[in-house]
Amino acid sequence: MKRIRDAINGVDLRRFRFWLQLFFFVLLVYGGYLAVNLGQYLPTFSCGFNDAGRGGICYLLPLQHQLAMSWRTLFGWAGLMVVQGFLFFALWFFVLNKGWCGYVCPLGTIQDWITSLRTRLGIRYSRYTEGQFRRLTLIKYLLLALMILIPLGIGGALLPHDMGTPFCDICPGRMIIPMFTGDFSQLTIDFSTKTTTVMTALGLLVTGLFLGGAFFKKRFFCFFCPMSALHYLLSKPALLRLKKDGAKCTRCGDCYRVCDMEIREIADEVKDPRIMQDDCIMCLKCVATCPEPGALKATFAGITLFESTEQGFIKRMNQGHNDEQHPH
Amino acid sequence: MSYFAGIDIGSTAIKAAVVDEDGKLVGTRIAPTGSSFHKNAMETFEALLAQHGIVREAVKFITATGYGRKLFKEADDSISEITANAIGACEAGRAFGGVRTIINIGGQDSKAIQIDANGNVSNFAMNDKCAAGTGRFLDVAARNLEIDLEQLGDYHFGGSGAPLTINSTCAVFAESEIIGLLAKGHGKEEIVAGIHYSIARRTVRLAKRVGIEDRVYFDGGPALNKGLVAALQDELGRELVIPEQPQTTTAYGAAVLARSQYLDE
Amino acid sequence: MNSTPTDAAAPAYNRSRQAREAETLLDRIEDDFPDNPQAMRYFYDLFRNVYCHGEPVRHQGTLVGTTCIHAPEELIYAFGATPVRLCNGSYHYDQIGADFMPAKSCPLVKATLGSLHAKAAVPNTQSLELIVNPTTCDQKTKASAMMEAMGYKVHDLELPPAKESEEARLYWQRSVRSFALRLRELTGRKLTRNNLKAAMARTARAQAAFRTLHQLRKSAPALFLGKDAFLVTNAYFFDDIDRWTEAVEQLNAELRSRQTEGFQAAQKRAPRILFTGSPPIFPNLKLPLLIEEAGGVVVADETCSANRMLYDMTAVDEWLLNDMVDGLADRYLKPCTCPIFTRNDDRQRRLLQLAADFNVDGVVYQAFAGCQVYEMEYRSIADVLAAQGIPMLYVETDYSPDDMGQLSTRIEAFLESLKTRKRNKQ
Amino acid sequence: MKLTYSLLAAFILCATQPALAATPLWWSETMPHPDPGGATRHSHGGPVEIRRGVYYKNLWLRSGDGPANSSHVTSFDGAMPTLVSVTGEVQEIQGGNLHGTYGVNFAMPDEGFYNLYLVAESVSDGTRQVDAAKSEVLKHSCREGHDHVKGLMAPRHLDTIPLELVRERMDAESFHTTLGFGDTVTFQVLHFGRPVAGAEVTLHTARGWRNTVRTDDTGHASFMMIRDYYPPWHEFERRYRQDYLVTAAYSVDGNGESAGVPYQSTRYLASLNGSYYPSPRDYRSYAYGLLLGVFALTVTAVSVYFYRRRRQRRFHEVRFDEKN
Repeated sequence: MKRIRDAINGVDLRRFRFWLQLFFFVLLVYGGYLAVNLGQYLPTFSCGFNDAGRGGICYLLPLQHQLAMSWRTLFGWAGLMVVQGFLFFALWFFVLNKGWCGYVCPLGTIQDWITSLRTRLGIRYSRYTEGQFRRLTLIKYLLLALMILIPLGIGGALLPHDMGTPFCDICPGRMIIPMFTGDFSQLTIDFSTKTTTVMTALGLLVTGLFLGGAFFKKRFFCFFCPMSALHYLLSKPALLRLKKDGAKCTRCGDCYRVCDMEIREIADEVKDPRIMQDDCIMCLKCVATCPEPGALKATFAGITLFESTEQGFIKRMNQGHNDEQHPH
Repeated sequence: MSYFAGIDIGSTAIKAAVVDEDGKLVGTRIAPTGSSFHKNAMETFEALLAQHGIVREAVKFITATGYGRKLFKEADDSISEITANAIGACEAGRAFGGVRTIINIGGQDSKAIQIDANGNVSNFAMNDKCAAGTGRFLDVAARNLEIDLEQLGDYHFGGSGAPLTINSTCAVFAESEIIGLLAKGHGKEEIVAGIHYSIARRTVRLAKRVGIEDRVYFDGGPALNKGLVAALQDELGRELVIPEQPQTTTAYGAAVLARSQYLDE
Repeated sequence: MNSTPTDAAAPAYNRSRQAREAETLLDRIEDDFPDNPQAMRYFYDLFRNVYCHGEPVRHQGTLVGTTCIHAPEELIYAFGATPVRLCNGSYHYDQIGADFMPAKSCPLVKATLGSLHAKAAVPNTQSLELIVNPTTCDQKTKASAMMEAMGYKVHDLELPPAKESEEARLYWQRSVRSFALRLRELTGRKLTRNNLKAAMARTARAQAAFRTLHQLRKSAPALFLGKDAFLVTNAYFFDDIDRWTEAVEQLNAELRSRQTEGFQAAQKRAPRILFTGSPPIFPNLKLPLLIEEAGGVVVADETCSANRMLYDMTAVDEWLLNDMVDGLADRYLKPCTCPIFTRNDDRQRRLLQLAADFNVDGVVYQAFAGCQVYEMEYRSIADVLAAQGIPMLYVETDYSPDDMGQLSTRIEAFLESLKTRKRNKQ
Repeated sequence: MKLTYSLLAAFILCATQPALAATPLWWSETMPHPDPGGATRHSHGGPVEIRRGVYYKNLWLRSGDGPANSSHVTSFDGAMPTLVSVTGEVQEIQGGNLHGTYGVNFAMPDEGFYNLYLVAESVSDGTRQVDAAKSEVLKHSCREGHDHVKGLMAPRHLDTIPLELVRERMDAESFHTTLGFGDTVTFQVLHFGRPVAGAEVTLHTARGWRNTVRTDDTGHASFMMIRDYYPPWHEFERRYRQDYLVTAAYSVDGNGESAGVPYQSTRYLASLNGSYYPSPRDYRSYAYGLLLGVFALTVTAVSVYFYRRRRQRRFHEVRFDEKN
């Protein structure tokens, strides 16, 4: 048992994550070809616009559709459908918590690939200053609010109907994910109405920004993702959890250094054991980079899955070890 | 009848105490340490036995304490004077209704000890290297004022003016300060009172570091100095408990410890 | 310029005062205790060679002196140079250094200055080409100019007085980067990814060995004594890093076999002591030795001559120079529990955790007379420990041997009270 | 505009036409007058009414050559309309007055295509005319999911219908596929279930354009939808739904008697309605899209580059505000 635990805690998380992400990427982007269908309530960016290959649909698409129903319908019988959809979404979410972001989300995976491309080119990453961080981190809540209010406004005939899925319009996933199945049709500007012109143009601007941003900044988009905000609102009862034992923390900041999302609390907070913050993507890099035994851990339904250990840390950080020089 | 002895080899005096099987104090003896303290310690110990008619073989266990404890090879065990002092004060303090804080001013150090109800040390503080606030400080002052150490108490209460302030905490600098004050024509009484308050202030600061609780037990040679006691009570703002023979508390504690250690084994 | 010693004639080290000081202490460490681990032989011999026989410090390339743990040694190694830590523990050099500093100042800084000023000093660092002086406490900061006046090249490695803020972190990262530039200038080499990676691996291996040793000290009853542990970490100051690591790995292996055999290096009841405060640096191992001579055992420490120097390890996300250097900078700043920083809650938490992990009975807090920052932190540490019911002994001392008697009384009384507590608990 | 026009036509026709004319009868989704209660909602199969979660379809019978020249039929007392449900169940349903003219209303509980037929027969000048109006109505709600779609896509016909137009499915057609300008739409003409060669098939667009082709040997006829929508650019509506009507005519010689009236030949006239939309090619631009995307990418990259270059300066200046 202890051996198994040591093996898990000593895992090369980078490699493990790469393969798991690849698996989920294939499942969600090409799963459609293999008759995979996980439904339309997935708490991750399995883009619905990827008609042919999708293995399930991102919940934000049906959510916006549902909310755009006329108020009479929405606040009548169809309201139950919305609630039901939300429950399905929540159930999916509870399993992996924000692990959906760090391990499953195809758009996140694409960003990680872009990051590794940059690393190979030897270009360093950018970080926000703390001031920028504090301001930018609010954007995702704004997007979430708009994503809910705009379709509601349409349902109440207050806004034009062709804004039906406002977030999808500007989501880079809509442009990028279908490309993986050879569908480039989203890379267009729709001049059919003023609204669509503006929204599709915005979408392409965001896509350009996404590609550029993700190159310089690790997990650039996740910072603004309204799905992430929605996740956080539900994260309390989720099964997969990130915990911190503040007493064991030396505040060495190693976890903060490697955090793609630049979450300071992971290093500085020593009182609250429930360390997961709204920006967290549960990639568990922090756990892998913590040299203090048991200071950080990921638990599933109370069972520890993966925790920080000294040996694991040493093994993982042994990148620069020159075997010829020290054949130990 | 078995007896147990404690010998406290301090920097200025050697104190010996003997207790009987029931832990009752049989007798104590005090002698100056001198230069060859091992010889002096043996003499003091033997004199004490002779005084009470105890044969050497009847003493089952000897515990040494004080600075010279390691060198007194005749002892069965040695214990630090802080622990010994704590036990002695705890035992002796029962007569006063129990004590929790001990202030000890010795020849070259001063200590404040906090103990629990069983005489276990829970916290203690000691002056650092410097001799300020110790018996040595009083010695130096008395010599400068050309009065006997025993007279200090009388001088303390003899003055008409307010006690002078002695600023120097260092024994060496205090010496010149005292000479300066004498030169200015201040009375010895005021100076003595000033010295007492100076020591009292330092001692209280030390005691506050360990925390002052319940009755405060004051022992060590300087506890015989009524003036110092008065000054200390003034600074502390509470009464002090002073044993009849304040010098021998530590030796008594060592003897008590010798008994319990012997009985434990 | 009178100080950079050039006399080629080997001085009679074994008759010099500092050699005698070292010799006496080593004899005490070796002979007064039974059951020293076999693997400690390496360290005893090393100290005898370096301190008593004046064997020059082994080094490859340029020898760069450091005066504090904040100087990133990996960078020095990456430039093909060798770091040597100059912090000195000798009373002899303390007295020489007293000429440079006010009377009430830190003996460590005085001794360091004294050894730099002295001719034929031990450890023998005659070919020192640069001294990196991190601006930690006031006394070290001011020592820069004095070292320069002695004719040494000094690099002031600017350290911020706080470590929480983003500004401090960036400031420090920038300091470390300029230090790398200075090293490039000094060595004429270029910093490459592979060199730095290899340098970091070397240090990481040493740290891993240290951590194993550290964890072995959790074992109760103790497997070996704190005086040996301090000797091991003190050797890291000047020993060849790979040789040192191998020696520690051997020691670890021996201790592991001791563990399986159920060996006890101290009595079962021996109070387990956590040592904190001003660093014991050879030959000033006065306090740890007194503790262990009085029957205690130092099982853990929180000092910059041991744990704080080696415990915290560097993490890197992307093995690019930029990230590696920043990672190094972070490792030397963020986890540091030195009292020079504005807040000390990290130190409080670290002490509590060490006390819990190592099943500690009491804490001994050494403050060098004149080391104000430790003196000032005394109260807050005492309060935190008292709140957790951990007894602490605060000892203010220096390098002089004249307070040994007084100290031993206090330490014995402290250990006696710990033993009583332990008995009462059972 | 269109509506007024058809209303006018309806008025004229109602006044002058007692029975059936030579023009085809066809089913239409267009109401005889504007939706009074706003009860209809858009769905993937066109306007529907939803009552307690069930979709209901309204279709009106119209008569005339193409959507532009047709009128609603006020009353009809021939045979009852026949509805073929998704499950293949054939049933007669009751038609009647629906918002003023003749129409039907039926429920569509299942996902898929419903076929509605109306067959009428009359004889004039010795020619029997058989009208077979057909409408193929899709019921689809995305809430039902999309898994089952493939099995429901295939077009169906009834062998009992004298002449029937069947729209062939386009490549990769799904419930969401719409017909746009420039798309080719193919019909097959069946005479009691058998393909008819040489039948005249005519496509009428909403604005009155028409084109006639003859079916080939397999009974197929294809049309390319023409662009039929020219609004000012700012009024362009991507979802602008227009109706087309396709008719097939086929004559057979042969004597017979219908309701006591003899005839020498029979003319079969089949109709099928449908809808089409502007083509995405008309309003979607890759060029601008890529331009904008690349622009954003370049701006990001360049600004990061310059930001980093600026950061290399030794320190940032601290400035004070001199005002006040």
